[in-house]
Amino acid sequence: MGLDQLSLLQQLMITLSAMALFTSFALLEQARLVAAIHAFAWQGVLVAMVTAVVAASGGLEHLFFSAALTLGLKALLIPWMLHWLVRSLELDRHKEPLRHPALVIMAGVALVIFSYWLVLPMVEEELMFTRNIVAVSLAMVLIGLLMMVVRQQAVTQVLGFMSMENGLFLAAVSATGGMPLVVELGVAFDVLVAMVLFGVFFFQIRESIDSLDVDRMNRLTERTDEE
Amino acid sequence: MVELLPLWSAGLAVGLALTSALVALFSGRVVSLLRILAMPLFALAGLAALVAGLSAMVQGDILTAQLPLGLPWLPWRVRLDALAGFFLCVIGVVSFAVGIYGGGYVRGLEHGRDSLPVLGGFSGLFLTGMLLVVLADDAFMFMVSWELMSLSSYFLVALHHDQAANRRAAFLYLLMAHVGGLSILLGYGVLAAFGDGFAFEAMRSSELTFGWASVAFVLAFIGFGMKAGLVPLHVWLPEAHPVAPSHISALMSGVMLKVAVYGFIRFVFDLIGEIHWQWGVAVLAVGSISALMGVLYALMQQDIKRLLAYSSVENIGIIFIGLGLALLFLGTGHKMLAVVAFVAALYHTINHALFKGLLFLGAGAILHSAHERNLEQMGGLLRRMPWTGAFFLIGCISIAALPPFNGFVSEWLTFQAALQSWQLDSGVLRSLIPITAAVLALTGALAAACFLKVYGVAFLGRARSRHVRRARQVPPSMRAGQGVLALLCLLLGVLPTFVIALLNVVPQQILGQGLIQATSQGWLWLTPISPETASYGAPLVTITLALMLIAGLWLFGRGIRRVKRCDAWDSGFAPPNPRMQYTATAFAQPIRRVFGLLFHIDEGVKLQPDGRRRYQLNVNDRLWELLYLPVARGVERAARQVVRLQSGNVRTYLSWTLATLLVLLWIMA
Amino acid sequence: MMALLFTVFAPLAGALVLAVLTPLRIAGWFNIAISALNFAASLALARAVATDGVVAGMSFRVDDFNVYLLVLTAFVSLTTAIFSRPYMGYVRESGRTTDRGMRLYHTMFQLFMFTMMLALSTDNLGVLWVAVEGATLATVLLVSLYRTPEAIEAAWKYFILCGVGIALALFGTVLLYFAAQHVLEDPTKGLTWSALYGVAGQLPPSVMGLAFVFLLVGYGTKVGLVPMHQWLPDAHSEGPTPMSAVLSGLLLNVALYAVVRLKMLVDGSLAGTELPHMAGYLLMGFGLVSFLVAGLFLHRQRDIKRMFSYSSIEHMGLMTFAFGLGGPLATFGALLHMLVHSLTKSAIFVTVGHATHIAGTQSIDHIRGLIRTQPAVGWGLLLGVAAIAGFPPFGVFTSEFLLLTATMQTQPWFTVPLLVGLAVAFAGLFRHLQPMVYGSVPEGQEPVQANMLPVLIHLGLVLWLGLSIPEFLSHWLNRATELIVGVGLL
Amino acid sequence: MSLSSWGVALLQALLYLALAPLLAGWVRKVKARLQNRRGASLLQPYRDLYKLFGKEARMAHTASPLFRAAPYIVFTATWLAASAIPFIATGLPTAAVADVIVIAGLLALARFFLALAGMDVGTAFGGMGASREMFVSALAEPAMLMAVFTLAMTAHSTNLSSMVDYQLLHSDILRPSYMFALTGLVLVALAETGRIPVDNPGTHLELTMIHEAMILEYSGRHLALMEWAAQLKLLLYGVLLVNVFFPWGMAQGIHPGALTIGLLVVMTKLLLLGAVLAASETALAKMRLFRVPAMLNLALLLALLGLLSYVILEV
Repeated sequence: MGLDQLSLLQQLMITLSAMALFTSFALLEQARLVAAIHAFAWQGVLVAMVTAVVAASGGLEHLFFSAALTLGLKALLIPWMLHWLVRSLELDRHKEPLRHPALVIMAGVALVIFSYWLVLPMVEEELMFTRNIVAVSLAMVLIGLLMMVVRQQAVTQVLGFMSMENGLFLAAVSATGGMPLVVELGVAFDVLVAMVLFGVFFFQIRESIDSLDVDRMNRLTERTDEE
Repeated sequence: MVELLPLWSAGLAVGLALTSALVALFSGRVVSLLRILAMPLFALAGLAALVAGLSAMVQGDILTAQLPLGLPWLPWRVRLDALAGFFLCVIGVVSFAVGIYGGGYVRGLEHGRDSLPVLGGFSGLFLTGMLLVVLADDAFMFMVSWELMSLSSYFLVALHHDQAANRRAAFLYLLMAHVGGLSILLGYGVLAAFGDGFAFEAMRSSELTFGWASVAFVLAFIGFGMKAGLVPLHVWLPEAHPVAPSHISALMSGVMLKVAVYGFIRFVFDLIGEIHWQWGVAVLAVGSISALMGVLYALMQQDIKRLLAYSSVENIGIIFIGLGLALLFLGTGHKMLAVVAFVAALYHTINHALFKGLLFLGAGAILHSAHERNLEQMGGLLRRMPWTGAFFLIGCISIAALPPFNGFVSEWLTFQAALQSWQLDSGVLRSLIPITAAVLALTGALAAACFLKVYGVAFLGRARSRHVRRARQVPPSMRAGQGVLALLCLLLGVLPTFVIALLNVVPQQILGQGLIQATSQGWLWLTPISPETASYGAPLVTITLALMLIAGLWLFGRGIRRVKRCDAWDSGFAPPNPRMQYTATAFAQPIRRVFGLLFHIDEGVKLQPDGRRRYQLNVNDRLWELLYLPVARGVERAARQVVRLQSGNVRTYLSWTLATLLVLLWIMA
Repeated sequence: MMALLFTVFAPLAGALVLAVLTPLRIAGWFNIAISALNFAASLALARAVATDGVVAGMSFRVDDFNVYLLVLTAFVSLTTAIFSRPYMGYVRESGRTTDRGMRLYHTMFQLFMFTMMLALSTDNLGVLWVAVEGATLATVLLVSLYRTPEAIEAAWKYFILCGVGIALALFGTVLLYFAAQHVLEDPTKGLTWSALYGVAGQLPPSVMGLAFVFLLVGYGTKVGLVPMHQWLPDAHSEGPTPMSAVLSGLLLNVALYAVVRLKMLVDGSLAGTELPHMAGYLLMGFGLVSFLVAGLFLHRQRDIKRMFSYSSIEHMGLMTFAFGLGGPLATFGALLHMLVHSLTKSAIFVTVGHATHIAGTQSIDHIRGLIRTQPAVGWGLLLGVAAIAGFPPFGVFTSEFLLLTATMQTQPWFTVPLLVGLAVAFAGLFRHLQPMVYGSVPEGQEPVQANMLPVLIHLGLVLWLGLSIPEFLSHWLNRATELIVGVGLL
Repeated sequence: MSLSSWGVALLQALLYLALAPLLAGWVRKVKARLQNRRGASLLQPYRDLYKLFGKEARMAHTASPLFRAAPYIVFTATWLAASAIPFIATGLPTAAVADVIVIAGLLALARFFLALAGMDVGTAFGGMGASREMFVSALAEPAMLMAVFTLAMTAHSTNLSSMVDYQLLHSDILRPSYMFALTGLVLVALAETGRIPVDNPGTHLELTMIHEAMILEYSGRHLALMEWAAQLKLLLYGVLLVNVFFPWGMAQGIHPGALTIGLLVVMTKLLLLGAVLAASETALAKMRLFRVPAMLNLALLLALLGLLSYVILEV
C-alpha cells in the first residue's frame, strides 16, 4: 500500500502518529527531567492533532471535543502539574542518564517491529490503513512500559505511564474513531485523578525515603538474608 | 418397624454422639458436665452403634436411606449392610468401653490446663465422623465424614499443645491425613469417571480396564494405607497416638485404623469390581513388611503408648496380610479360600480393636495413677493396681496371639488360609505365600517377646521410681471400662464358632459366599475349611486350663499348706535392689543386636553436666531420612527459589509484566 | 430497577456524606448503616432477578452471574463495616492515623464499594474498566493510610503495577471496540457486552486474540495472577485490615468476573478457528502457575497478613484454572469457590486483625498462644484456616471436591499438580498457623475487646454450604453456569 | 467320637506324664556312660520330682500372685500340647482339639508364663533368663512352624494325626522337603528344649543359663511342676520328631494289641533318639548366646527350603 492511494488527511495522520512515536523515543532516552516533560507535552499535542484530523476526515463532531480534552489534559494540564511538582521537589536540575542507551533504543525499535508484526494478521482491506496506526500506538504503549522498566526515577515512571495512556488514546481515536463519550470522560477523569494521586505520592515518598529513586523502595520483599 | 431397627439405632448413635459433643461444649462452665453427662452419652452412642451393627448382621439385609444434606444432585445416601454393620460393632463396642472409662479418666483432667470443651466436643465429633464414614453410601459423604474424622482427631491430638513436640506430631498427623484424603478422593474420582457419578451403586456398575482399575486401587491403597499406618506411610502414627489423651488413643488405635480398613475393603472388594491377583501380591508384601517392622520397632520403645502405637502398625499389617491373601485367592478364582482369609482379616480387625483398646486404656490407667509413660520408671504395678494388672495381662496374652484368647484365633485362621496356597496354580505365588507365613510366625513370636517385656517391666518386679511406688487403684468406672474389653477378649477367644457364624454374613454379601463348614462339628470345634483339614477346640483347651489352674491353686494353695515368704534367692547373692532389675532396654538388647540393620541406632556414653557419665541409646526410624526428609527439603528448596519472584523492586515487577505480555502476544499471533 | 440503582449508588451517596460528615464518632455507625441499606437493596435486586431473569437498562445489566456476586459483595461489605468500626477505633486510639485519615478511610470504603457495584452491574465494558481503575484509585490511598515507609512503598507498587495493568486492559478494550466496529450495525454499541455477546461469533478472531491477551494481562494483574501478583501481598499487608478483607474478598472476585465475561466473548469468536479453547488454555496455565507458586510462597512467610494474601492468590489461581477448564461442573465449582473463598478469607482477615491487635505485631514469630490468650480469636483463626485449607465440613471442601472431580473427568493428568499444590499449600499454612494459635501465653499478652460476630456469621455460612447447598443458591449458580458455558449442571 | 477313643486319648495323655521323666533320665544315663561315669539311675528324675513335691514351697517377698499361678499354667499348657500329639495311636479326639498351630501356641503360652515368672521377683537373673528365652524362641518358633507347615501342606492338613496317617499311607515316597524339615526341626527342638549347644540344663553357671535362670526362684512343688513341664517338653519334641517323620508301627485304631505294639515301637524309637541326643551333647560344646541366631537362622532356612522345595518340586 503506497501513500499515494491515501487522502491528504490520512497522510497527515500517518505523519503525525509517526512523530508521536518519535516523541516517545525521545521520552525514552531523555536524561533531563524537564526536557522529558516537554517531550511528553509535545506528544500530547500530536495526539490531539491526530484526533482533530480524524474528526475532520470522518466528520465526527464529538471527536473535536475529545481532541480539545486531550489537548487540555495531556498537553497542558498534566505537563504543567509535573512541572510544578518537579519544581517544588527541586528536581529541575535532575539528570538521569540511562545505563545502556543504545541497548534501550534497540529494544524500543524491536518493540516497534514486534507490534507491527503483531497487527499484520488483521488484513481486511478497509482496515489496512488503520492497522498501521494501531501498530504505531501499540508500539507507543509498549515503549511506555519499557520506559517504566528502565527508568528508576519516580517522575519518569509516571511519564512512561502517561505516554502509555497517550498510546492508548491514539489507538482509540485512529482505529475506532473514538470511544463512546461516557467512556472517554471516565478515562480522562481517571487519568486526572491518577495524576493528582501521583503528585501526592511524590511527596509521601520524598518524605519517607527522601529521594524519588524507586530502586530504593525495596523493603517489602520475601527475600531473607541468607540468599 | 423391627427390620428398620438397625438404621434407627445407627441414627440414634450418631445423634447421641453429636449430643455428647454439644453437651461437652458447656463443660467449660460446669466442669463436671463432661464426666457426668457427656461421657455417658458417648457410651450410649457406642451401645446404640453396637446394637445397630449386631441387628444389621443378624438380619443380613441391606438398608438404605437418604439425608437432606449434600449437593443438590448428590444427596447424602446412607447404606447399612453387613460389612457396615460389622464395623459399626467394632466402633460401638470400643466407644462403649471408652465412654465408661472416660468418665473416670477425665476427672483427672478437670483441674488441668487442657480445655474440657475441646476434649469432649471433638471426641463426640470424632465418633460421629467414624460412624458416618461407615454408613456413607456415596463418595462425597464418605469424604466429608472421613475428613471430619481426621480433623476432629487432629484437635484431640493437639490437645496438650504446650509441648512443641506434640504440636509437631499433630501437624505431621494432619498433613498426612490430608494427603491420604486427597489420594482417596482421587481414587473415587477414577471410579466415578468410569461409572456415572459418585454414588456407590454407580461405581459398582462401572467397568474399568485393568490399567485404570490398578490406578484406582493404588490411589486407594495409598490413601487408606496412610490412615491405617502401613509401612512406609506409618510415621505419623507413633507420633500422634501417644500424645492424645489415653482414651482417645484407644479410639484412634483401636477404631480409627479399622475405619481405614473398612474404607479399603469397601473400595477394593465392593466398588472396583473385578479383582486382579497382582493387587493381592502388593497388599501381601506391604502387609508383611508392616507387620515385621511394626513389631520390631515396638520392641525398641520405652514409652508404653508409643510402643502400643507401633504394635498397631504390626496388627494392621496382619490384617492386611489377610486381605492380601483374600485378594490373591479371589484374583486366581479360589473363592472358598478367599473367604477364609477374608474372615480371618475381619476377625483380627475386631480382635485388635478390643485388645488394643484395652491396652491403651490400661496405659491410661497407669498414666492416671502413676503419672508415668516411661517403662524404665515402672515396675511392680501389679500389686498396686491388681485389677488393671489382670486386665492388662489379658490384653498382653491376646495381642501376643496365645491361646486361648482371641488374638490367637484370628492368627490361626490367617495361617490356615496361608497354608492353602498349595491349591494355587502358579509356582511363584505358591512359594511367595509360605514366606508370608514365615513372616507372620516371626511377627507372632516377636510380639510375644514385646508384650512380655511390657508386662514384665511395668507390672512385675519392683518399682523403679518413687512416684510409681505411690501408684494407687484407679476409680471403678475406669476398671469397668477395661473389664468390658477384657471379658470380650476372652469370649471371642473361647467361642470363635459363634463369632464366625455371625461374621459369615459379611463375606456372603461382599463375596457371595460364606464359610460352609466352619461349625459343621458343633460349637466346640472350629473347622474353617473342613474337619480333617484343621480344627481347634478352643472351649476344651480353655476349660482344661481353667480346671487345672483352679485345682492346682485350690488343692495345693488353700487346702494343704500356705506358702511362706522369704528373701529372693538369686543364686545366693545379696538381696537385689530395684536398680538391679533388667530394664526394658536390656530386655530388648539381644533382638536389637540381631535386627540392628533395620534401625537407625545411635548408642553411646554421654557426659552429664554433673560430671557423671550416662549410657544413652535412641533407636530411630530409618524411613525418616530415606523418604520424608528429602521431600521436605525439596519443598524448602523450591520455595526458596520461587521467593525470588518477590524481589522488592518495582521495575523488576514491571519487566515481568512486560515479558508476560510479549510472550503471550507472541503465542497468540 | 429501583433496587439496582439503590444497590449501585447508595455507596456513592454514602461516600459523599461521609466525606463531609463532621462527627467521626457516628461515622462508623453510618458506614454500617449504608452497607446494610446496600445489602438490603441487593437482596431486593436478587429477588427481582430471580423472578424476571435479567434486570437491564441504562447500560446496566444484572443477570444470574453477577447478581450473586452483587449480593456477596454487599454482604461482605456489611460484615466488614461491622468489624471495622471498633477496629478502626482502636487504630485511631493507637495513634497510627489521624482524624483526616479516619474520614478518608470511611469515604474511600464506600467509594470502593461503589466502584465494585458499578463494575459488577454495568453492561458497558468501558464503564467496567473505569470502575476497576476507580477501585484502584479508591484503595491506593488507604494502603498508604498509616504513612509508614513500608505503607507508602506498598501503595506506590500497588498503584504503578495496577495502573500499568489496567492501562493494558484499556488497550484490550480498545481493540475489542475496534473489532466490533465492522460487526455491529450500530458501532457505538461496540462496548456493550450483551450486544457483543450476541454477535460474538462474527468478531474477527485475530483482533480478539490480541485483545484478550491485553485484557487478561490487565485484569489478571488485578486478580493477582502470577507473575503480575507482586502488588498484592504488599498492599494487603500494609493497608488497614478491613481493607485487606475487602481486597481479598471482593476486588479479586470482581477482576476475575471481568476476565470471565471477556472470555465468554473471546470463546465465541475463536470458536471457528483451529484453537477454539485458546483463552481457556491461557486461563488454565495462569491459574495453575499461580496456584503452585503461591502455595510455595506460603512456606516462607514472616508476616501473617502477607501469608493470607498469598493464600488468596492461590485460591484465585484455582478459580482461574477452573474457569479455564470450562464445562458445567468446573464452572459451578468455580462460582461456588468464589463464594466460599470470599466468605472464609474475609473472616480470616477479620480474625487476623484481632490477632495482630492482641500481639501488637504482624510478625508471625511474635504471635503466640492465641487460644490460651483469647479462645474466641484463636479458635476463629484455627477453624478459618482449616476451612480455607479445604477441610470438610466447610464449603471450601465442597467446591474443591467439584473442581477436582471436574478436572478428573476432562483433564485427568492435571489432578496431580493440583493435589501436590493443595498439599504444599496446606503444609505452608499450618506450619505457620500452629505456633501462633497453640502454646502458652507470652507474658504481657492481654485479651482485647474483639467483635467476632462477622467471623461467626461467615464461618457459619461456609459450614452450611459445606453440609448442603440451599435450593435457591444452587439454582442461582446453575443458571449462572448456563449463562457462562451454555449448559447447566442440574 | 466314641467314649473308648476318649479313654485312649486320656491314657495317652497320662502316658506322656508318666514317661517324660524316664526319657530325661535315660538321656542323662547315656550321657554319663559316654563320659565314663556310672551316672544316676534311670528313675532318679522320679525321685527328684517326688522329693520336690514333698518339700515346702517358698516365695520371695516381692513375688506376685502370678508367680504362684505360673507353674500350673506352664505345666498344663505343655501337657495339653503334648497330649494332642499322637503318641501310640492316631485318630484320637485330642488330636482334633489342637492342631499343630495350636500346639505351637500352647507351647508359646507356657513359655510366656515361664518368662513372666522369671521377671516377677525382680532379680537380675530372672530378667536375663526371660530376655534370652524370648530371644531364642522368637527365632525358633517361626522355624518350627515352617518345618511343620511343610508336612501340613504335604498332608493338606494341619492336624497332626492326619499328617501321620498321610505319612503312613505314602511312606514309600522319598521327599526332599521332609529331609529339610526334619533337620530344621531337630535344630529347633534342641533350642526349644534348652539342650546343648543352646542351653545347658545341667548348669547353674550364672552367665550361661537360660531356662534355669527363670526358675531360679522356685522351690518345692512349684519347682517340681516346672521341671516336670521341662521334661514333658523334651518328650513332646521327641515324639513329634519320631512319630511324624517315622510313624511306622503306630496303632491306626484302638485295639489293645495294636496299642501295645505302638507303645513298644515308639519307646524304642525314643530310646534311640535319646541316645543320639546324649551323644551329640557329649560331642558338642555350648555356643555363645550370639552364635545361637546363626544356628536358628540355619534352621529357619532349612525349614523354608523344605517348604519351597515342596511347593516347587513336589506339587
